[in-house]
Amino acid sequence: MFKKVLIANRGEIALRIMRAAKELKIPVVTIHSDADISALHVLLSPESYHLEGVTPSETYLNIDKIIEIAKKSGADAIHPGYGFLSENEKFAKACEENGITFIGPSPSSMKAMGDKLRARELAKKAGVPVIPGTEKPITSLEEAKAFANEVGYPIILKAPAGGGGRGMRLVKSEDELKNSIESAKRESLGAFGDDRIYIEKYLEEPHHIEIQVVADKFGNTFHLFERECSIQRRHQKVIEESPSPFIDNKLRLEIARNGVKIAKAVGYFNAGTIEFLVDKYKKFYFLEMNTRLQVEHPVTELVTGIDIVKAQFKIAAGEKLDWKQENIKQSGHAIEARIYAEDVLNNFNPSPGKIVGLINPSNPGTRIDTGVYQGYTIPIYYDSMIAKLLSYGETREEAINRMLVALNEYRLAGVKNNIVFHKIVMESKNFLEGKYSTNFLNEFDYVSEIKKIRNENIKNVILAASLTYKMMEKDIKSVDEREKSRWKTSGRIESIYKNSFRLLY
Amino acid sequence: MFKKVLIANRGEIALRIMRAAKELKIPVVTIHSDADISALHVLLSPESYHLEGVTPSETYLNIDKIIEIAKKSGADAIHPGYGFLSENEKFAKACEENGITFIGPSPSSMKAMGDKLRARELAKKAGVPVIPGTEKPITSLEEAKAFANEVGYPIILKAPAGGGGRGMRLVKSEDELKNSIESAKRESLGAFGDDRIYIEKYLEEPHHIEIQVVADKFGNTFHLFERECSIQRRHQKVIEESPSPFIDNKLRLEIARNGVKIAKAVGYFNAGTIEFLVDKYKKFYFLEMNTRLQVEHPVTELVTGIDIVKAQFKIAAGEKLDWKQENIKQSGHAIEARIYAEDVLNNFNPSPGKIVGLINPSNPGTRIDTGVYQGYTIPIYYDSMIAKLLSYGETREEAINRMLVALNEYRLAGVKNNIVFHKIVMESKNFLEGKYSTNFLNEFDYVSEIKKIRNENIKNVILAASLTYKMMEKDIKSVDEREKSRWKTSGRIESIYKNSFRLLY
Amino acid sequence: MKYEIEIDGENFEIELNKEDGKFKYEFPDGEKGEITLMELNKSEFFLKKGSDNYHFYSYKKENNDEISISHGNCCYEVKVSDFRKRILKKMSGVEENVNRIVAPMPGKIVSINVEEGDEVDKDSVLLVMEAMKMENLLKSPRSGKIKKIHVKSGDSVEAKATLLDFFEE
Amino acid sequence: MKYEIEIDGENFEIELNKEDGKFKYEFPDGEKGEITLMELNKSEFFLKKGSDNYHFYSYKKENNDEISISHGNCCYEVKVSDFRKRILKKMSGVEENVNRIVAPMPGKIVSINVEEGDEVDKDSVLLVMEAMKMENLLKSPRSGKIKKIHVKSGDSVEAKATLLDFFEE
Repeated sequence: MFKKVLIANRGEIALRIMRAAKELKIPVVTIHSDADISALHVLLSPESYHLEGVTPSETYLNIDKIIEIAKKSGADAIHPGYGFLSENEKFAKACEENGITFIGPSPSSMKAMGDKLRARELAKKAGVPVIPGTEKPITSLEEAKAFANEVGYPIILKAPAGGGGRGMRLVKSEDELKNSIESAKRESLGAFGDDRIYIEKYLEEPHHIEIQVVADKFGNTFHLFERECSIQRRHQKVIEESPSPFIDNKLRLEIARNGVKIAKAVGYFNAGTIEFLVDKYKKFYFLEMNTRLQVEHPVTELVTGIDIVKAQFKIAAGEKLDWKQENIKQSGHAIEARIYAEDVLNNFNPSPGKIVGLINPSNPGTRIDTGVYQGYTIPIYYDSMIAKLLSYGETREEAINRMLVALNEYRLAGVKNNIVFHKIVMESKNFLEGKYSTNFLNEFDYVSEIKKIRNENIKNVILAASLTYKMMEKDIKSVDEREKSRWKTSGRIESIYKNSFRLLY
Repeated sequence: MFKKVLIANRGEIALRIMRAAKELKIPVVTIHSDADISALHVLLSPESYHLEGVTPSETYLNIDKIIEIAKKSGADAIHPGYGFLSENEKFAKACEENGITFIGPSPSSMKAMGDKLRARELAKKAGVPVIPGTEKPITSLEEAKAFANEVGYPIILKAPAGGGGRGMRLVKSEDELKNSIESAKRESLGAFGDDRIYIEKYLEEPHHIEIQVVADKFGNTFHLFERECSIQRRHQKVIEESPSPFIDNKLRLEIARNGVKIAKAVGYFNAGTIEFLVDKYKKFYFLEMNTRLQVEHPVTELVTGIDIVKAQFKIAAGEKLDWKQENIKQSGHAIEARIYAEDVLNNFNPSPGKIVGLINPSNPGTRIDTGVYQGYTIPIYYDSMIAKLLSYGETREEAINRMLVALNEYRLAGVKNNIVFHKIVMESKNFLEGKYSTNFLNEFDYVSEIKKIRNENIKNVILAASLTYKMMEKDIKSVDEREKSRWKTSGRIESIYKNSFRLLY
Repeated sequence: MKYEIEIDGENFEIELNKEDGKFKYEFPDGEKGEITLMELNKSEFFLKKGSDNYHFYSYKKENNDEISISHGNCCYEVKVSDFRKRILKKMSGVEENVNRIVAPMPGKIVSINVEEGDEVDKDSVLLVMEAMKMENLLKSPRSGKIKKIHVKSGDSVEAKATLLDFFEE
Repeated sequence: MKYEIEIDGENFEIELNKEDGKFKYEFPDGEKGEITLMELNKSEFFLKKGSDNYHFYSYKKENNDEISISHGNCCYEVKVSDFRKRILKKMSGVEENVNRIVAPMPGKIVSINVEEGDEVDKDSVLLVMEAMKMENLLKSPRSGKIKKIHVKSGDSVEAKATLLDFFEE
C-alpha cells in the first residue's frame, strides 16, 4: 500500500477519501486555498499545505504546485476526488512522470471518455445505443439550427468537456438558440477553458440512470448495479436512489451489462460511472462515462456493502479484486439527498455565508458526508453542496421514512438551504410512488408547498423574532442610557419617547 | 398502530425510541425533570411535560404522574426504554388498568424474570444450565460465609432486583465479605428500594455473551444471534460486539436455542435479552434475562438489519411477526463503544459538566446514538453514559478500523470522557486478536497507554495553553490599564512590574 | 409592549411583556400565554410554550438590520419594530429607495451588459453574476434609464450590494 | 515573554512572543517556529504550525483558575503563569493547603463515616458519595485527626468542594 496519499480536493469528498485512507492506515496530506485555511478537511488532517489564492485555477487546479507538494511531503499517491483534476489527463500524466500513483484510471481511458463526442463514437462501436446528436462541436448558428430542425426541439446544448451541469442549456425553440449558445459557451470557457458546444436531441420524460463499475488492472470488471438520479434542478442532481423504482430486474441487468461493455471497451480500471438516459418506453441510451469517483457513490455503498473508495486505493496499488459478480448483491434501499446552501424560493440561487448553528442528524440507518462545521463560513468560490444526507432501509418505504426523520432533526442555520425542499419531495405523491422522471420538478409546485410550511410556523416565528428583538433591545437601551448620562441635557429626547408612548397606550 | 406514544425515559434511548415512533408516524410526547428542561430529548420532541424535581423517584420513576400525563396528552401507549420503569411490574399493571399499552412484556413474565432467584429456578426447570448460587437471599453473615466456603472464593454478591452493575460486589476473600455485603445492600436499597442480596460462584475468565430475542403475542419467538459484552469496568459494559470472536458457529446456535427456550418458558413477547456466562472451557450458564430493550441493541440491528425498536412497537400493537428464523442472518461485524463522561485515570469516576465543544463523528459505516449537544450541561443525577458510538464493517477488522477513525474524529470537550480509552482498547493486541474475557481490564495497563498518548501531545498542549493564556491576559491587561487610568497614581505598580522584568530579561 | 413584525413583506402584530421573569404574549386573534425562553448557545434558543417545544436560531447578519430566524430549517428574514420606534421613523421622513438593483447573493460580476445613460426594457439582461460555479442573469425589473453603475466586470460583491441605480421615473 | 506551564504536576517552559500579528515560540530544547492561531468558535481553536494542524478546545471552568485544554479527546488541566506573575506570587507568600479533602466529582453525600475529632488510619473510609448511580468510597490519604466536617449526609456538592479538614500534622 502507499506510504502517504495527497488528497487534491476539498469539502466532503476530501473527508470521505481521508477516512478511507485512515482505515487503510495510509498517512494523509491535504491542500487548501486561502479561503479554506480552516475548512473541515484541513482541521481533520494532521498535515496540510497552503496554495496561495482562492480561485480553483490558482489552487485545486494548480498541477505544478500540487505535484511539488506531493514530492515535498513524501506522498507517493494522489487521490483527486471528483471535479477539479479528477478527469484531467494532463494531471494524470504529470503524476506518472513524477513517479506518483494517480488514484484513477489510465490517462488514455480518461482521454477517450473525457471528450463526450469521442465517447459517443466508442459506445456506438461497442454496440451500446446512443442519443441522436451532432457528431462534432457546432461551428455556426446555422449549423445548430439545421441540426435542431432535423431532430426537432427541444434540444440540449452540452460542453464536450462538461460536467456538473455546467455549460448545459435546454433549448425549447429556435428563438432561444442564439442566447443559449452564447451563454453555454461563456460558462464552459470559464469552467473548462474550452468553449466548444455540441447538441443532442432532448428526450422527453427521460430517467437518468447510471451504472457504478469497479475494475482492477487485471481486466476484472464488476458492476455494482444502478443509481436513479432523475431528480435534478438546474441540470444538477439533488436526490439519488438505488435501486431505481422505474426499472425491473431484467432491464436493470441489461443496462448494467452495457455499462460493463463500455468500461471494458476502454480498458478501464478504477471506479467509474456510466450514465444512461432511459425514456418513457424504457429504451436506454448511453449518455457519458465519468472516469472518477461519483458524488453519489455512497448510495451504492449502502446497498452493496462495498467501500468504493477503499477499492480505488487497492486497485491503484495494483491489488487484484477477488470478487465474484454473482456475490455482489443489491440489498435494501438507499437514498441520498444533496444538501446545498441555496435559496430554493429564488431559483435555487447559491447562498453562501456563515453557519451559525449546526446539528447533523445521526439516526439509525442514516449517514451524512459533510464538509462543514458550526462556525464555518462557506466560501463563494466553490460548489454550494455542503453535505450529502443518506438513508438506508430494508425497503424503499423505510428508507424514505428514515430520511424524513433525519431531515426533520437536521439543524443548519445561517445559510439558506434546501432541507425543507427535500422534506416536501420525500412527502410528495409522485416521489412516494416512485413515479418520476427528470421532469419531476417541472410538474411539482414545490414553491407552494414550502410556503405552506412557512405559514404553518408563522406564529412561532413571530414569537421568536419579537423575543430575541426584546433581548437585543435591552442592549440597545443600555447604550441609550449611557448616551443619556453623557449628554446631560437629555430632556428633549425623553420627551419624544414619552409622546410616542402617550400616542399608543 | 398507536394514536400517540409517551416516552418515559431520557437521554439517548428516549431519542432512539422517538425516531422509531416518527418513522412509524406515531406522534410522540416526552417528559422531563427540572434538570432536563433543555435536554436533547425535549428539544427534539414537539410536546414535553414537566415533572417537578430532579431525582429519579420524583420524575422518571413517578408512576402516578406519568400515567396522568399520558392521559392528559392523549397517549395510548408508553415506551419505558431501559432502566427506570422498564422492568417495573407495578407500572406495567398501572398502564393496563388505565387502558394504556405498555410497550414491553406481560407483567407476569416481567415478574418471573425480575426476581433473579426465581429466574434461576425457571431456567433450571427449562433445562438450561445455571451458575451455582444461593437459592434464596442471604439472611446472615454466617449463611453467606458457609455458602462461600462451600463453592470457594471468589464469589459475587447480587441484588435480585439488580441491573446495571448496581448492588454487585466481587468478593475475593472472607475478610472482604462483611463490608461488601453492607455496601451492596446500601446501594441496592437506594437503587431499587430492596436490600436483599444473594450469592453466586464467580466464574474465572468468563465471557459475558447474551442472546437477543424478539417474540410476538402469537408465540413466534426469534433469536437475533448473540452479543459479546465481556469488556466491562465497574461491572458495567463498555464495549460490545457481534458476532463474538470467542465462540464458533455451533456453540453460537446452541446458546441461541437455549435463549429461545427461556423466552418461551415464560411466554415472553417483546424484545428481550438472555444473558449467559461462558467459561474458558466454553461451558455456558444462564445468568439472567432482561425483559426490555437493551442498551447495546444497535449492535444487533447493524448485523441483522432488523429495527428492534420498531419491532417492539409492532408487537405491542398486536401485529404478527412474519419472519422466518432461517432468513435472519448475522452478516458483517458490528462494535459498540459506550461513551461515558468519566475520568478514566481516576477509577472511571463520573465527570458531569458542561459540553463546551462537540463534533459527533459521521463516518461511513458508523452510527452514533447520543443524548447530548454542544452547550448542554450533563446533570449529576443520572447515568454518565452520553453516547453509543457504533461501527459496522464487512469484517471485524474493517469494523475496528472504522471505529478507530471515528474515535479519532470525535470531539467532546468540557467533560472528561473515555474516548481515548476506547482508542487504546481498539489498538490493544488482545482486543485485535479477539482474545479477551471479562478479565480484560485487569490484564491491560490502560493507564500507561493513556499516559503515553498524553505525553506525545504535550508540546502541542503547552502551545495551546500558553497561546490562549496570552489571549486572556490581553483582556486582563486592558482591565489593568483601565485601573491605571482610574488610579492616577500608578507609579508604584508600574515599578514592581519593571522590577520583575528586570529580574528575568 | 406591542411589536410590529414584517416577514417576507407581510405584517403581523404581537403584544409581548416580561412579568416576574416570564414572557407573556398575546396575538391579535386573542391567542395568549406564557413562555420560557432559554439560550442554549450563542444564537441558539429553546422556547417552551406550555408543553409545546420550539427550537430555533436567531441572529443578525452583518450590514443588515433584519433578524434572521431559522426554525425547522426554514429561514425567515424578519424586521421587528415596536410602535414607539415606528412613529419616530415616520416623523423623520425616511423613504425607501426603489430605483436600485442589488446583488441577490454574494458573487463575482462576470459581465455588465448596459452603460450609464442606457434606456433598457423590462426583463432585458443588465448584468451576469457568477456564484458557486453557476452563471446568473440579472434582468431588469422595469423599463427605464440607467443613472449609475457601481461595479465593474471582475468585481466580487457581497449580497445586497448596490449594483446600479435607475433615474427616478 | 517566558511562560511556566504546569500540566498534571509536571512543569514546562516556553518562550512565546507576538510579532507582526504572528506568534513565535521557542521550547527550552531549541525547537522553535511560527504559529497561526484561529478562533473557530467560542473556546474552539485551530493552530497551524507550518503544515502541521492542531485542533483544540481551551476553556476555563467556573471557580477554577486552571485552563482546560482538550486535544485529541485528552483533557489537560493546565496552570499557566508568566515569570513576572510567578515572582509577584512568591513575594506574597501564598501557600497551598494540604490538609483538606475535596470532592473528586459533583455528587451527593450518602454517608459520613467519621466525626470531628476522630483519629483515622490511612485508607479508612471517610465518606461515601453517590454520583450518576454509582457509590464511591472516599478513603483517607493519610492517618490523622479530623478537624472539621463541612458537609452532612444528603448534601449535594460540586467538584472540588471542601468536605473535611484534618488537623495539621
